[in-house]
Amino acid sequence: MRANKNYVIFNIAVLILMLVATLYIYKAFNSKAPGRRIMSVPIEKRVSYRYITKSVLNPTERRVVFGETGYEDGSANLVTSIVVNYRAFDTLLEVIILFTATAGVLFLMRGRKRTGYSEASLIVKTGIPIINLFVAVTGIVIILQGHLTPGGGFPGGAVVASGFFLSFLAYKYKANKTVFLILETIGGLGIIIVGLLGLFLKLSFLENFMPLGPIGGFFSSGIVLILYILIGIKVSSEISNIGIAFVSHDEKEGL
Amino acid sequence: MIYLVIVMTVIMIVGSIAILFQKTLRKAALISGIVSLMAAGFFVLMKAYDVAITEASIGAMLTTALYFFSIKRIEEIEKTGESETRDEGK
Amino acid sequence: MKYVPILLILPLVSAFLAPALGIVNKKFGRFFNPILYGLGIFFGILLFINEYPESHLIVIGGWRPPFGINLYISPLSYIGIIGIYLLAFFIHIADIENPRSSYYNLLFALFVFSSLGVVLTGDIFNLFIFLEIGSVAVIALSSAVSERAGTRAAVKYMVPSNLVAMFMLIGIALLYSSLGTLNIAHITASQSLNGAIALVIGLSIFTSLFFEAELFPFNTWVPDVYKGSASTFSAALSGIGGLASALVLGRLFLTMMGPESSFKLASNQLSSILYIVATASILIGEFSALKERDVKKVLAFSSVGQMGLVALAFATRNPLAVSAGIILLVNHSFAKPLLMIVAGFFVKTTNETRWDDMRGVARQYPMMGVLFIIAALSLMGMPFFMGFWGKIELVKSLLDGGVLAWVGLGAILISVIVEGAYFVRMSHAFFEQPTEDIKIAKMGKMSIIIPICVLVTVIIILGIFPSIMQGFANHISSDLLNSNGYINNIIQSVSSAGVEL
Amino acid sequence: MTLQHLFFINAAALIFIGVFGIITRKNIIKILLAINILETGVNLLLVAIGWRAGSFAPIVTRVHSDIVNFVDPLPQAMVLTAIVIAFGTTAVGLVVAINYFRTHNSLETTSFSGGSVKYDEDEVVS
Repeated sequence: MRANKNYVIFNIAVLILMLVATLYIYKAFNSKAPGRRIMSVPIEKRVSYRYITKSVLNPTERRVVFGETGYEDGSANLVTSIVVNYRAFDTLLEVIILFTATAGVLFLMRGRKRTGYSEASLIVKTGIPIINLFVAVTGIVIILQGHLTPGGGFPGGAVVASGFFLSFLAYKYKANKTVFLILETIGGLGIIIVGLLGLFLKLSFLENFMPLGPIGGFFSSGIVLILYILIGIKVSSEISNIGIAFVSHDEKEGL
Repeated sequence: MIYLVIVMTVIMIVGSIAILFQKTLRKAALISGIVSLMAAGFFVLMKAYDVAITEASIGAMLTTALYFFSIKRIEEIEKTGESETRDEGK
Repeated sequence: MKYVPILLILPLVSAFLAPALGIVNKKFGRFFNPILYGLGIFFGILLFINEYPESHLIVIGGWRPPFGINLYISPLSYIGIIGIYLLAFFIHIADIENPRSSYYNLLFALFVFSSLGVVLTGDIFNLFIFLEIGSVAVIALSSAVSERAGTRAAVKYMVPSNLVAMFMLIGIALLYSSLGTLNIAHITASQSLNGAIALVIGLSIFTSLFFEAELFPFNTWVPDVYKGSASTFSAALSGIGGLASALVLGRLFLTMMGPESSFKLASNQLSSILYIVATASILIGEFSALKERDVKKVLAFSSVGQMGLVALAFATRNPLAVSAGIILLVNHSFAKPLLMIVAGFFVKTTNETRWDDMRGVARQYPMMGVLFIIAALSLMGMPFFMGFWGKIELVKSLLDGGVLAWVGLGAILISVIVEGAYFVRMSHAFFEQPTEDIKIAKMGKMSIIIPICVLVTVIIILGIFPSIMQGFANHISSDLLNSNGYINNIIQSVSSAGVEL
Repeated sequence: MTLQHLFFINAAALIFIGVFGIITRKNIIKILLAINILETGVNLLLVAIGWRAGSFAPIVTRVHSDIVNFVDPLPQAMVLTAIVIAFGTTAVGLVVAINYFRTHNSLETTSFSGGSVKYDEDEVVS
């Protein structure tokens, strides 16, 4: 990157412009004119207060107590209850955006062959299967416990996929994408089918149609568990596919 | 607590400036991973544990891995002068 | 009504099936996707016949609007759904002879899905994700055919798209922190924002919409992407993408940032900004098109100018002007794909990219040439074409405006002349007697003729009977400008929501 | 200066550096890294908006039961989405960067480098 004079002048000009813009925005945030300002709404007045008290359908003053039943949503993890229940459509789209990215990566890398390769050491080669076992178990636990503890389909799927990434590093990987592609399809169609079941059995797309349990129990969250398992399958296979597209030595099929 | 936050803030800001002015792409990608990890630490401080797990696994690890894979791939292309064009499956 | 989400997720069925079935059939989706788009047209028309012009709220997940995500069916959505599915169907038919892989069809279906979602959704964060899906699909598709030009186009699209997406997310974050909600209707109904902050939020949301709608400061990607991608995809981008992004610009600018909304203290400034941006887009687009010789780039710049016209119509906030803008938008989104497809066909047959190297090509294919001229006339605003009725209404309503409106008026008049100049020159070159022998490859064209004939029929019918389109446009503009109606339809009982509004 | 101010300052600084990097860098991979910085900044901003001093993580446990004193979970849900979006766009961007290098033999965009990359203008794409 040759630092010629024009480039430096350009950098400084951009810096000055951005400083001016920042100053203006700072003044806007501190203006005393009437009207709502940044952070002027306490959490009790935001929509998310209803998610915290699980009282979207019936406004009550009842608080969420561990181990009790009778709430409109059963997840103990409130973030999960938003991600997979209250705003589940966002999550469907989130899955789709990863799906689009995967499709884009596979589409643009089609028919490419990698040229270089360096052998991994013996320690890496023997160590990685053992590590992968733990990685996979951790990932599956993160997926299954998503409604009780921090985690869920996305980080869990990513952790499972990172195991595959590790094995790409160790072995000269002759990719067999078929399994991942089929898993991807199963995950995607599963999410749509769950959504449509909500539409046909209840009133709206992606509505919960399963019984809820006590807060903190394993089978407490209705469709959240199913959706998170499907998301985990889909996310892990998609991320693995992205990895394969980047490192694979054998890219014969032109998808 | 506040001193910890100040130190982390300084590391993040210095790190992200270093990314922009780093000559080697590999080092830049590595620093980016560190900045992401620091961000995960910030999420823990802000009581966003879900976000912290996701940022650590996706933002810090997988993204950095992808950067390394693609830098490796670019170096391979540079070395072998691979310039074959594909014609199938347009 | 409860089954409307099925209409939205139709393209997803094909998209989710593609990875597995792509192993079996390398070209999966080639015949399956048009069936789904056709079903979409059928359901859309069914919905239209039964429900037009009623507005409906469709809840997703069973949670009522300010808390859950909702879709909103309004006159705008009927036009959006039918228009997008129609364009997707015919553009796919025009593309069907080219050997596209299953992943190309998948990405195209996802692009259609994102455009539909943008038109239907009623939640601003949801809108953000839909826009992102669209831009990822566009990045992948724009470098699908050509290696060099396509990749360059993808880079030009990718960098600003990420930048503006993050600006929009910042805007959403600030909006949430100051109003405590993400639902567009709830945002509209909230207490007024501080003027300066409303301006900052409005601008940061605008960046993303300007980018998608090919408006001035963010239009640098337009010529490269249109040139570098397959002409059918350029057609989809100008038709489907233009339609969806302009409709959502209307929804956010006219309804969410209207004079009765929570943005009322900054509403006038935002209007002025849109005036300036629109005028600049018109002038820059049309003059660049006049200077340009590459046929696809000419159409790209002309697209910038047309979207500028639509934005100018929205900036007035005048019901007549807005309905004129809708007419111009529909005109653009049917005429420009046609021009793109024909231009791509000419490029393919002559193996040249510049229009002055294509002299005489229309003598070989007179029908294509005539259809090209009809669409060009409609875009130029010739009398008895659809563009004419839109432009004349727009000019009439701009006469009542202030200084900025008069400047915009001047820009429109200049643009009509400039547009006429380059379209006439291009058409003339196509029909000219070739000075030297040009090689024109004979190729099958039935799959192209049928779609463009349908598109031209739509343009001609709507041009001869302008009252049809004017009726729709009036419904849409009154729906867009009626903030209170939007709020009442979505949050029926504001007080029972229990959240401070 | 409270802790919240620090969180906001950090987020704003990262956003500033990210935007500056996107506008001024020429190397595509550097631009992608700058985009990642920007995204990290925006995520920090979102979570900071939901944070308040003395609140608990939004998970109902045996200890933290029967309270409403949680941090705001909705921005966290949005950030989860934003991280995944960032990953997707980065992956596609890297593939585009590899393809760009393959076809142009350089990672530099030509904005200001004074024509180190030659484009052949007469490429035919139908």
